[in-house]
Amino acid sequence: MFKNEEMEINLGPQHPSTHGVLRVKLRLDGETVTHCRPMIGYLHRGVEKICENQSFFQGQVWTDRMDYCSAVANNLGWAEANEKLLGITVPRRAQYIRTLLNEFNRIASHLIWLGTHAMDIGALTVFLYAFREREDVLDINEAFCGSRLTTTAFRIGGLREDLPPGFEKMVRKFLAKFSDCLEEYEALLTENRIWKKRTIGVARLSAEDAIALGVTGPMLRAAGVAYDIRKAFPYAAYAEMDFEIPTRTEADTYARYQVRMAEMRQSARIIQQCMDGMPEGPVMAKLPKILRSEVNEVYHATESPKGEIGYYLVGEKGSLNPYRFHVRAPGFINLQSLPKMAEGGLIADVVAAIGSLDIVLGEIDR
Amino acid sequence: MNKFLRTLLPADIAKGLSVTGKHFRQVFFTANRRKVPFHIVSEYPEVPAKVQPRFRGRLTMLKDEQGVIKCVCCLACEKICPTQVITIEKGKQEGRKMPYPVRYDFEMERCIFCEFCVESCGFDAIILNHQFELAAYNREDFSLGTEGLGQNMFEPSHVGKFSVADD
Amino acid sequence: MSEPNVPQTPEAAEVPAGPYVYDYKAAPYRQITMPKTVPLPSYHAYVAEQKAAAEADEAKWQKTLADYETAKAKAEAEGKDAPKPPVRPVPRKDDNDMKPPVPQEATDADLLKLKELLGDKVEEIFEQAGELVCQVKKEAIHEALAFCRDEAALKYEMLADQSATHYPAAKDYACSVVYHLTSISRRKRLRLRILVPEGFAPESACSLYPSANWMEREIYDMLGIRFQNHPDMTRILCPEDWEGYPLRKDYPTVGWGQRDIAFREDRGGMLERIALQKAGQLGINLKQPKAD
Amino acid sequence: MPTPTLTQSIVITFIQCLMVVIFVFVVVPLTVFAERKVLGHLQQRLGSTRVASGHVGFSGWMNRRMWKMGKVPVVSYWRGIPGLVGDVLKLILKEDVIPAKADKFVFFLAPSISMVAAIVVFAAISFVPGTFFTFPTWFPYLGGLPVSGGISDINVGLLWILGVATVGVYGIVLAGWSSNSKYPLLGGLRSAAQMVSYEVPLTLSLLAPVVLSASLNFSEMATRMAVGMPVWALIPQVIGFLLYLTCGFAETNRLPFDMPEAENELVAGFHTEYSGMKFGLFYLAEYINMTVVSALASAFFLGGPWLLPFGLQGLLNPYLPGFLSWFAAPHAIFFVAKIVFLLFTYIWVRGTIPRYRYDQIMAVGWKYLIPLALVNLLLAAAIRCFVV
Repeated sequence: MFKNEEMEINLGPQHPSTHGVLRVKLRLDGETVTHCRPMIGYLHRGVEKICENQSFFQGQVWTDRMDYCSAVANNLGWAEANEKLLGITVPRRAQYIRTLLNEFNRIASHLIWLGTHAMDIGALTVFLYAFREREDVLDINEAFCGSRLTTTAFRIGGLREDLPPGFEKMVRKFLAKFSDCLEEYEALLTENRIWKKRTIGVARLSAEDAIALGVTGPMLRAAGVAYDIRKAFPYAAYAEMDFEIPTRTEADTYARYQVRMAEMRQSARIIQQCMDGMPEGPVMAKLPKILRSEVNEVYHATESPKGEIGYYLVGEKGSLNPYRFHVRAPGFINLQSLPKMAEGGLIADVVAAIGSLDIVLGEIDR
Repeated sequence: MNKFLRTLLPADIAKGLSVTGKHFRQVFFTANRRKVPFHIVSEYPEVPAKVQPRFRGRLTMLKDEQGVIKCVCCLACEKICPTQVITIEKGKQEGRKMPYPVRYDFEMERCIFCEFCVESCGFDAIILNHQFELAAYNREDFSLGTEGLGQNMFEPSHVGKFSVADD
Repeated sequence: MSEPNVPQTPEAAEVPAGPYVYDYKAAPYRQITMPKTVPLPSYHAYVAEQKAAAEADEAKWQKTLADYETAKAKAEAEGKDAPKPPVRPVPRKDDNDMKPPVPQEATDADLLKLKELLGDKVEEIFEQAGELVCQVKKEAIHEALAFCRDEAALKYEMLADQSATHYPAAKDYACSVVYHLTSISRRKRLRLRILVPEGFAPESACSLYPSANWMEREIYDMLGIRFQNHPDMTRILCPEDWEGYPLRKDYPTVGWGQRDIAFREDRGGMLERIALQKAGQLGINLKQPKAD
Repeated sequence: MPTPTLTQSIVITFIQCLMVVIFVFVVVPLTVFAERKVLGHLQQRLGSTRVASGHVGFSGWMNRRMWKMGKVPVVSYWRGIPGLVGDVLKLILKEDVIPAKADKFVFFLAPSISMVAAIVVFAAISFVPGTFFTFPTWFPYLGGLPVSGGISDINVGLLWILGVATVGVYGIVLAGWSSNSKYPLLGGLRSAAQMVSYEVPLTLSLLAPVVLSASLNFSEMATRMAVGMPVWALIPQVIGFLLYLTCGFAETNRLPFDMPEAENELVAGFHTEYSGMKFGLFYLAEYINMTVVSALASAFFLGGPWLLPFGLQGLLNPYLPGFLSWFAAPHAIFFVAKIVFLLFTYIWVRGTIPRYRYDQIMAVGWKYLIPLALVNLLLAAAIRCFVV
């Protein structure tokens, strides 16, 4: 008379909290998830193939459109990988400006994460407050490179232009108010009993599992592994910056929240140092008119807000375009850990887990 | 006991309520005033949006003081464009030594506003202007050029004329 | 704008009303310039190349000298002025910040340790641009990965990235598969590389590094390399019934799945002209009515 | 005062029903509008300013003129109001899609149940103690007859309200089931469990004022509490009040307890498959329920139609002349003001705190709220025995 049956349910591709076109096939026993399988590819545009067929210079616009929430970080990784492939040294001032913009981008990306994650869990207002500050960051992007989201910020060998007039004022204004704003978000979330209940102990991913699954970024640091490429393999001007790597050991959603909030504070600190210690000099290296590569292959990884973004480039002798262009997208690798986090939890925890992953489908599907 | 009391008294929730309540009060009493905007939204079509000086908008061709197109058909922009939206046809014009663009087509619907074309131009013949309201009703309205019906690369009036503020 | 492959702009009457249909069978639907070289960085190859280049240079110089000698002798015999003695050309030095990195001999302890552990299963070790590269035999990749992960002196805990490249111009292999390992505790990176011929299925790294799961699926999806003992060897980004492997060099960049070009209204035929021209540039063959 | 005949009383009741319906259909859209505005302000936005308005008609012309003069339009506060009309029109005119495999009859029935259960509750709520107004003698047929402040001032008003309100859960459960779709089914299941478990602490927390005032009758309770006791139940019953508000949030499926429609997990929960006016009915029912819960809270804990506790009402009560009481009716105004404040609280809370998880809701309900409600009831009894 009674039948015990598991229900299969599709979370996505169109769903309010899968952050794009992610589809997760869930098998439910009541509300408990017994099986979880993420399915991706709905946003696949063949960025790697396109970049292989375009020159070194043109590839940047496609990196903007991979992880559109952190375009500057993608640009930075792309520029540095190309510079490594071609053997270019970048002037120091350009390095500082790159660092500065990258940290602004980290703040913007984390703010988007904070807003959407809080909204997934039901706190509507944090979303708008987070976007309020993100707006200022986008204005700064616009002032520097002319575009807000798809920045195309850097060039191989440095920058296109120096900082615009009035830039420093904008930055200082932002820094002056930012810590107050962070406190505002924290007043709404950190102590809140419901927020704590929804996040503490939810979607745990231990350090061993995280390393085995290749998870990087705040996800890994929330598990207690202080692995940050900015410190481990310093690039741009990070070797000269004084900052900390925030870590937690709980490895749950709340720990990831705390790590990201602390990272935003550290980013503000780095921006302050960049602004104070900005060296004078050119912003572009001396380059030949046409960039031609030698036979070479490089893998260059940088710390994007989501984790380790790596570019694997193969250069052909005398060629104008990369022979192979591969992106190690942090979201792609991090998303592998979703079944590990979600199975055994409730369906609401799947949403929290997806939120704490901070995925952007543009870079996962590429 | 302490924990029990903390559970019973919703101090954390009251803290959150005070933050949102503060913003409510500020916005509620200043919503209709222009001087002290505690709200962060701008009333866009009525109050025009401001862009930064380096903003990358629509591609526009420039003319020199005599009203002659500056472009000399070096095809640099056509080659650098990542999405191949520019098509140029070289030609001759009487009384002009440099080549003259007989046709300069720009398919705006595929343009990604990266400004590579402007960067590659050695003659300062093109710029990206500050126009960002780039909506139109018809697909062909996005094909701009130096010739043809209603296709104008020189003025920002062609697209974006459907703004609410204008009617 | 007069490329050879631009089709003749047809008369207005001849052009079909559209939409243009992409014709698969009628014509070369793609223009793929297959790579002619094998850009696989390798220390041996580099050394050999340098040596060959030096020899060629030397030979050329000798030939120039010989030519000079004969010309000089001839001039002397004819009683004319002697020609100028040749000057050996010095390679031009560019005054810029670009110095492409070249492969260098392996000196890093990790590479030497790997060489020691794996013996003749290692095909090559070298360093380039500060990166450690170790190419192993394709059958030994699992063993090599196991050493990298478990050996106390190596301890590469994380497989950061796995990727593959198609080399259609190579003779005895078709693709290379690279494994980028990261040692979090020792702050080091290492690249393992295998060369895989067509149809060969290398051992999957999933049992050692679970993160290889999706990356190997992606490699299968994009380049068609299957992996043995993989838990779930299915396509990941493309649909399951997709034909071909997009990141192979023989896969067209335009054509398959290209949207048909159809304009609702074409003022003055300009868009049509653009479309035809673009199609010609991109190598799309648009079906046109027969002339008869 | 003449005694009405049966027909006359039926007509009067009909008029009262009409008044309640009008009240509901005025309050609900205004609540929706207020929700947009208040949520907007909480989030440092302006709320709806231009939905289907601000650009058309006279107000549009005026707005444009003012913008051109460089001023923010004075009427900008109300610029979003016509959007409500647009919403209603959209809901009515929208195509009504019924899933192919749905149980058509039940699918149709479910929103009606929700709506009816929500609106019938008002039968026992009295907005004004005693007579609301009297028909003037020249009035045909009904001249000289009094109209009381509630449709039926029955002496088990509370039981009626709780009983009828519980029926509302059927609407949600049936909607979830009959859609024959997975997300609605989950939503329906959640709501069944949630509403049943929160019914208990809700009732228990309402019992405390009943114990204090020793009556189940609505107006009597309010009167006794303001005049006889003479104190608002809020003052001895702070815990009870918070308890009741919490359970009220849960009963009306509002954030933090909006499990059945948890947008970010279940898309739209039980009404995922509903569109058009069927969805509109659910929407209406939710807001009516909010109003009911606020009305009950104001009646039981905030002294109902009385503005001030401790008998101070007597000083303030102006005993307006009869002709003014038609409009001024301060009791009703106080009552509505309290409801409005509580509705504001609803929105305020919605804008501030996150959502519980399903199992946590059940844990909170059974482990914390029910014991607390029992303790609170004991407290009320003690007050009743020893203080009053």
